[in-house]
Amino acid sequence: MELTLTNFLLFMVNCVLTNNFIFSRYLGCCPFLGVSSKVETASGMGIAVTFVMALASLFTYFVYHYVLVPLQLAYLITISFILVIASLVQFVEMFMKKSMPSLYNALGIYLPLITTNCAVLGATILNIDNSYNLFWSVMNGVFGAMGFMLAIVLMAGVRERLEASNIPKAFKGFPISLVVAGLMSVAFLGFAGLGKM
Amino acid sequence: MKLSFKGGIHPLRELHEGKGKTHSQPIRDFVPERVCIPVDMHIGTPSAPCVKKGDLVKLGQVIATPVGGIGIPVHASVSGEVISVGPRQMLGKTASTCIEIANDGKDEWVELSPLGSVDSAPADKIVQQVKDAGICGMGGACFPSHIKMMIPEGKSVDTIILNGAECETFLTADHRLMLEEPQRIVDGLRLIMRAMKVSTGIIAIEDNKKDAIKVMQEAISGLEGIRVAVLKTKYPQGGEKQLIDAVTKRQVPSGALPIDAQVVVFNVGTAAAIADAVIHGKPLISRVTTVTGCVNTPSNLRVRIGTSFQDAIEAAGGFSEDPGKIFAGGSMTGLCIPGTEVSLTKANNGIVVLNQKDAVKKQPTPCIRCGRCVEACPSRLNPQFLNALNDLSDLAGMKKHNVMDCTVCGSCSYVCPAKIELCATFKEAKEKITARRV
Amino acid sequence: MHEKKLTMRGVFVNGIINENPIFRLVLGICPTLAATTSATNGLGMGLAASFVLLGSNIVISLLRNLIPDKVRIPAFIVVISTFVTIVQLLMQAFVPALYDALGLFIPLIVVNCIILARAEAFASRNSLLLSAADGLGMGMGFTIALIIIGGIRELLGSGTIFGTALFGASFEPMLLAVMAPGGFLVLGLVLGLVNAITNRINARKGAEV
Amino acid sequence: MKLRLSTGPHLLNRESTQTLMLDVLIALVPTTVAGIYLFGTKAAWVLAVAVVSAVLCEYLFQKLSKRPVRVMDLSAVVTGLILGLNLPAEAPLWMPAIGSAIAILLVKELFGGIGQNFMNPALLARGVLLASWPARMSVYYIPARVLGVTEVVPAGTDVISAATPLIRPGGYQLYDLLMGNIPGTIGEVCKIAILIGFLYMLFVGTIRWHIPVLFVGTVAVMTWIMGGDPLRAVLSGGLLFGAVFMATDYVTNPMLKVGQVIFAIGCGILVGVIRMTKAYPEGVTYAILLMNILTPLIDRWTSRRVYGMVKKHA
Repeated sequence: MELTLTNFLLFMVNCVLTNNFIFSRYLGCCPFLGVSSKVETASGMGIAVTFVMALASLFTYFVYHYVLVPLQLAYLITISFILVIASLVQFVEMFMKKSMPSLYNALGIYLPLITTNCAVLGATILNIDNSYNLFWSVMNGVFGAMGFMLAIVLMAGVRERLEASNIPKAFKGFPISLVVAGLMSVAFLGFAGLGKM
Repeated sequence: MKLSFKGGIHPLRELHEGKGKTHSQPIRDFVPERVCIPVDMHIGTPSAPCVKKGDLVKLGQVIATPVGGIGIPVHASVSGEVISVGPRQMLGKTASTCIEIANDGKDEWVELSPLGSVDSAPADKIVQQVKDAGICGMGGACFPSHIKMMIPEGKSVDTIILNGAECETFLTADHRLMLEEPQRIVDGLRLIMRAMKVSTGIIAIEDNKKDAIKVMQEAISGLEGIRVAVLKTKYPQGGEKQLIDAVTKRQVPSGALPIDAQVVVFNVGTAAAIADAVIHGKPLISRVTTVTGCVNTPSNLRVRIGTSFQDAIEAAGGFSEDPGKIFAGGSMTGLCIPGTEVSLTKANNGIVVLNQKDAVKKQPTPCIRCGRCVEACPSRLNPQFLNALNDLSDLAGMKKHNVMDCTVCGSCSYVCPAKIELCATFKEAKEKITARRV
Repeated sequence: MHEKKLTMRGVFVNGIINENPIFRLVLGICPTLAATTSATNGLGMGLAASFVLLGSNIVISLLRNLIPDKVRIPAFIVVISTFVTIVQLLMQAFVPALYDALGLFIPLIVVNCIILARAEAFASRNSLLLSAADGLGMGMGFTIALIIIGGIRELLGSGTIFGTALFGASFEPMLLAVMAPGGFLVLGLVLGLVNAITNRINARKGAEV
Repeated sequence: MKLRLSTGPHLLNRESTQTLMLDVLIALVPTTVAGIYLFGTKAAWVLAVAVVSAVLCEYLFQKLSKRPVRVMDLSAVVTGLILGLNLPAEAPLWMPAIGSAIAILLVKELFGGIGQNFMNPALLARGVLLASWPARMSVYYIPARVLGVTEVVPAGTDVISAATPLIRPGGYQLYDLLMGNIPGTIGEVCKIAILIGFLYMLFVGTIRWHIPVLFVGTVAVMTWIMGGDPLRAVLSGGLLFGAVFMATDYVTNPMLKVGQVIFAIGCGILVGVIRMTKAYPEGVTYAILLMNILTPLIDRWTSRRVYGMVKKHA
């Protein structure tokens, strides 16, 4: 894909809105449902995911193209990527703790959860599946994570409002959250035509 | 241009704010057979009774002496024999000490000590004279007036506002007073200005009282530094904070007093009482009050302090329908009375009787987020959100979202289509927050 | 229940009913949503995940005394991803159509919370046979849930079940059910219904006791 | 004598949830009448099924879940009617029924009933129908009758489907656009009727002008910037109907005026963008739904200066 402003914008709209990780691709639903009861925590999670996803896209690109492919070990993509992500998260956590304690205090608690966030592994595998080059891989990571962040913050906003609502007992918690996600996803269908003009 | 503030409502528009029945009724004097005067009519420590059962008192005689720094004395509002001194249930939460006097009908004054005319009264003695006359805010606040007239160290005042807005529903007492006795009001204002050394005095009146505006404008003609400000008819235009905002475009800082906006506000009735105290030496023994609603002859009565609600209602022709609710003041902030034996105080500007039908509580339904309350709130709070926080018992959140700035004006409850008792909720929350120091 | 000695049968049934990973524990939402556009896809994903669950539970149970506590999570992940890779290669070879339909979500079984959760909560603490039973039970519970949800979505969205048309030609399928929002909505509604039924059963039990 | 005690205010405004809903219904009368006139009895059936099933769903849910029955507040009637007006007259009758069930059960009652839904029920139902049965929902039908004198040949009893005027701009006279002699859903075609309803609601104070005017204004400006005809953009499709009757839904738009301004402009921009991509014939539904989702955050991030938040004077 050629790097032009139009392409860039379309790619961004496509990642953030049209093919939103949550509402259209079902990636990262566990943290989306689990860490979205307050707007503050949701945005914290969103920022942490953006950070890790960008780095993961970068590192896995190198791992795949400079290690796995030359060694003809491409079938080890799953196992190697998950290890890269797990160690990356560990490393980011240590690094943050040391050099950015304030950021660590804000985001630290979310980091361990990110290893099992399927959006991160999903994004890195998508990069390979779509044969993105380094630039688009990283952009896919960043914008994909921003789509995730948008979704989780919107979700948290609605859930805060639902706090005092008289929801039927059987639907409190996960069921109503899933219904909220479903209704939001209907609205996101409005973006279906965007990003591929 | 009419002066106004942001927010507010126009209550009972279809009923002409409930004032139609009385706004053209001249003030009538009414003297009861018997008065029962509470000693805690003002904010602050209750005064101490200095008469006992059997004593004969004259009109205007001190019957309770001030206690503490901001106290004021209480005076006999009729002449006659003290029948009893003791606790009775009045409007407060607990019983008040009351002095009951049987009227001998003579209206014999004690010896009065006037200070002199508006121009000759010594300025430095006015405040003491006001205190001795037992004057407190007659618009409903009951705050001792002499305290307001003393400017604390480090503060300054450049404007005195006389509150003639009378934005509360049903009330026409101030309206009639301005129409019939403008000179007393203007004299009072000039005395306050002299005592406080302030050169600007503003009489603020809502534009639904065009006749009063005209009369007051005539009364102040030729007087320097005094003017009439015409306000848009809107509730709570007469709320101190809103009034200051509308007239001076200044806001009283959150948690502070009007004096922090360099303004002091007096009710027009208070100014008239101050004029009486200084010029004639008369203490505060009577006031104008509107008796309306389901009574046979809705009236503006000049009643003696301590007159029972029963007597006042009978003076207005008695109940015209089976009463369901009676409150002191207008329908927005009036205080409900448990029975008609309670007494009128210095701050009672009205008595409104509702029939059984109007007294029925409206059942609340769920909030539909229509935003009426947000639009109405003169303190610019978000009542809908505060109510949601209250449903979650989040007092700290309510405090964070400025519930303490709520003036409990009732505008939000009034406009709520879901009939949610927002105002009562906030009042309760404020009390809890103060009590628990959240 | 906690005082009872764990039996293989008990553990197996537990995974299907009492602790059904989807309906009761609400774990592994992503594959549940993504793989339930049809009953067949649900079955495929369920079986693939069951295989990984069974394999990883067995291996982790065997190694449970060898893995140092500090590195147990990375070790679990390595074991799990090995099995995922095996499944991936097997499916690619034998059911390529299904593999293509499930796409990205086959490798993502690695991060399916159910598998890691069972490894951590069960297999690393229990014997080989019990762990195997747990893996099978959880796998079956997962598969059954996926088939139910996939079935509902397929029925609504295409008018078929396992590809067989159930209604006449006049039926106009509700496309939304097989689109992205349909997954969230159907799962949410089914979860709510399961809760409502469970609440009612519990209430009745409580009334009897 | 038994006197009731309470804190003030002791007399309340006459307006209630029911009277507000009634005012909305009154405002919908011209649109409903025009729709039925233009599209004939088929339209009347669609509307009737939508309203009846909405009320029935609400009643049954509240009865079965042992909640207070609130159908008398008329909100279900409003939801049903607005949904019906959003459907093409040729819609099979199971569509308004399913739509109303989705609107009332899934969007409103599941979240706790009136006032608790975070999205406009009728709109979301329309969104679901649009996605589920696109063929039925995005084909519009030429009215069976016309209002006034026009060159447009009414379809009469034979159903003729056509693209919306949005897709074929310039195809219709301004007069026909205003009167509703154009293909479209039952409620959206007659702009005059919508405007009468709008003025009624403004006059009795049901709504304020901000949201509809800013919404429509933003679309007009965006169209103008992109070289289109603003007037036609405004009069085509469901923009006016959406801006007047759906974007103004109290429950799902922001509380503060500043938030409402953001909401309205956001709706306008989204409509402009979605229309630009031509992915759908109409962007209004999704634009409002998307802004509904954003509303809790707008509410959270907007504030106004509370009285007294000033520096203390010296």
